[in-house]
Amino acid sequence: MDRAITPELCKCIIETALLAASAPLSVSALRGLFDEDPGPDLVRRLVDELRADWDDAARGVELVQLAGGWRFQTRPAFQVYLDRLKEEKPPRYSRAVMETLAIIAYRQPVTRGDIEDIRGVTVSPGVLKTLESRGWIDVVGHRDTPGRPALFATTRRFLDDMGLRSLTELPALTEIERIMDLVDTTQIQAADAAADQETD
Amino acid sequence: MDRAITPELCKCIIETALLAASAPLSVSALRGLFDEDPGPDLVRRLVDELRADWDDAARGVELVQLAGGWRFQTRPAFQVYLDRLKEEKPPRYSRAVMETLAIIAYRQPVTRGDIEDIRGVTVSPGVLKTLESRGWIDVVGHRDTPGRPALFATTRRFLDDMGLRSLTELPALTEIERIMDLVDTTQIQAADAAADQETD
Amino acid sequence: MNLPLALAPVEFIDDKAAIARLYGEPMLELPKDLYIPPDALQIILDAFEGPLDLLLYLIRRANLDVLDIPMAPLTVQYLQYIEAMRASNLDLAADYLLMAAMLLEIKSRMLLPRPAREDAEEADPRAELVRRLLEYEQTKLAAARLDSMPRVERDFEWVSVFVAEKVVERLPDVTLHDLQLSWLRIMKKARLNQHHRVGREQLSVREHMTAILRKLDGGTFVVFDTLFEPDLGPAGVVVSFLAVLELVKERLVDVTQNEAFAPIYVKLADGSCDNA
Repeated sequence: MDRAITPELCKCIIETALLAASAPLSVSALRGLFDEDPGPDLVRRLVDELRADWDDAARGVELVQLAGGWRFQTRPAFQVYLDRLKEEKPPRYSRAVMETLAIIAYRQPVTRGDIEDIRGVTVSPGVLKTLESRGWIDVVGHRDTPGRPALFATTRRFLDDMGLRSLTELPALTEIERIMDLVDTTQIQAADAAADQETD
Repeated sequence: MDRAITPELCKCIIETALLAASAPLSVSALRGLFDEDPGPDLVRRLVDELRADWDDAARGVELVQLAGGWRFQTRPAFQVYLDRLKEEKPPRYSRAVMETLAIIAYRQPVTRGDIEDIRGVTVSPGVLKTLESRGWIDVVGHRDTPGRPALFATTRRFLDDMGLRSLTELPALTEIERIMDLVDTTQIQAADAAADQETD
Repeated sequence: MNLPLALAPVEFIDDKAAIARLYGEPMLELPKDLYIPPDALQIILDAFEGPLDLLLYLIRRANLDVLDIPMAPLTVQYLQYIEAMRASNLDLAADYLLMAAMLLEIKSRMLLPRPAREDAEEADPRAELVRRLLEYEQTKLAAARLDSMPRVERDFEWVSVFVAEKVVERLPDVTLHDLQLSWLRIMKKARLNQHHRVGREQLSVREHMTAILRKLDGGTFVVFDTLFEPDLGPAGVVVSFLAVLELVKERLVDVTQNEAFAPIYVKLADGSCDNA
């Protein structure tokens, strides 16, 4: 039956699989739909066509590429309506949770000690548990120091849930980073000079 | 924003909600999407239009009405493709089942005793039951010998499933015997090894 | 004057509140008679993520340059907050006290006279604090941006339509090739054992034997002629006839004729159809 498959049917099958999937599907996973592999180029072309088709139809759902592959998701503009069907609101995370997540995302892999150093406060176990149970972080190893502390990193699920294809798509740490580079050199010297004046 | 909602947008919102929902949505639930209730008649009409739209587009997904409301679901014809996304390996019949099937196919009608004579081992009832429940063999009579053993033969269904019009299209025995010496024995050994791993 | 109670960490103080200027930047009035209701203090404490956050707030509120922190007024400010919190018997995290100690240490180091040349390379005592403050501020901003990014369940939903599955057991696929291999295996074994001679047989005769047995399935007498399908042509009829003979030979069917030229009837051998 598969033998006489047309690109049209092929596209229809891919669309169906993407609509039904409960996780993003990679191109290679999509190739596995068929008895006879249509090859990566055809699948990639058809997925691109699908994305364009759905965009053109101005639907409330779009096909997006994420770290784990392709997935259909609703457009944010429609959330106001969808929220009305929800019985409970999605969790809002505290600043402690979001800051811990940011540290892990940008500086991974990090230990709990690293996080505490940056935030200047102890990290409650609940914070890490919250992020772990959401599937956004996990332990990727242990640092070879006394106590062998666990090293945390973000997961692919984190990228998928944030609509990212890779960590490089995280918003850049621009301005402050630039200042930080200067801190070690000229600025510190300037500060030195200023400090000398202050100590009168 | 909701106030100036057009029926077109209304339909788009309903479609989005139905695609994102994890359970069937009733007409009254769909009315809850909107700040200002569009009323049951309009919602019902739009859902009907949506169903027709998706049917016309000949997609692999259809909008169906269930007791609990409306739900998008994949068409059964696409299950064969979606099944391939599942990780599980296709099941295989044990060597005993395959050899018994071959004997019945080529030597029918045969009794269990015949099969045992040819295979040189006793045939467990489970083996014949497997083939019977698959609808590939059945009892076509009884041999007039002590015990009146049942005579097994292959069914119409067997031919259909194997893509044969008649038993004469089975690879001929004489041909098999001729090629038997040609077939590199490694192939058989490989098949033997694979079959040995399976249980029946 | 009391501390402003409407504390928001990003809030900046306006110039009017400044009592002095340091390096051209406005300085805050230092609170004298400090009274803050305990519940308000709790709110203040909750509003900050820790000593770094509090320090950063004090610096930003006073519009001070992070890279050139006036240690003396900042330390005073910080200590006053801490004192107010301690006076209210609030459970103050050790992190806040640790930071107070650190600020005092930096301040005292900066007061020490420094030899002119030798320690030109010695770092500013504030350098580590500055680094930590900037790093924390960066983290704060990154967290805010991360939080503002569209996120599943809050800003969008996954689409995952129901998969209509017929609840069928997945059955093994068998190909003709599998069948052939199985047969080859049997024959190979048979050859090795030399127990059984697997002869060549006309397959179509066997097929017709099965077909005839099926026709007789009901157990009743069937007219002999109806067992033959003229459509099959002469060869087919002959094969069907051979099949009947074979069935008779194997005593699978009974053939009866009451008298010469009377219709011939065929019936499954007695009892054959019991379980069929």
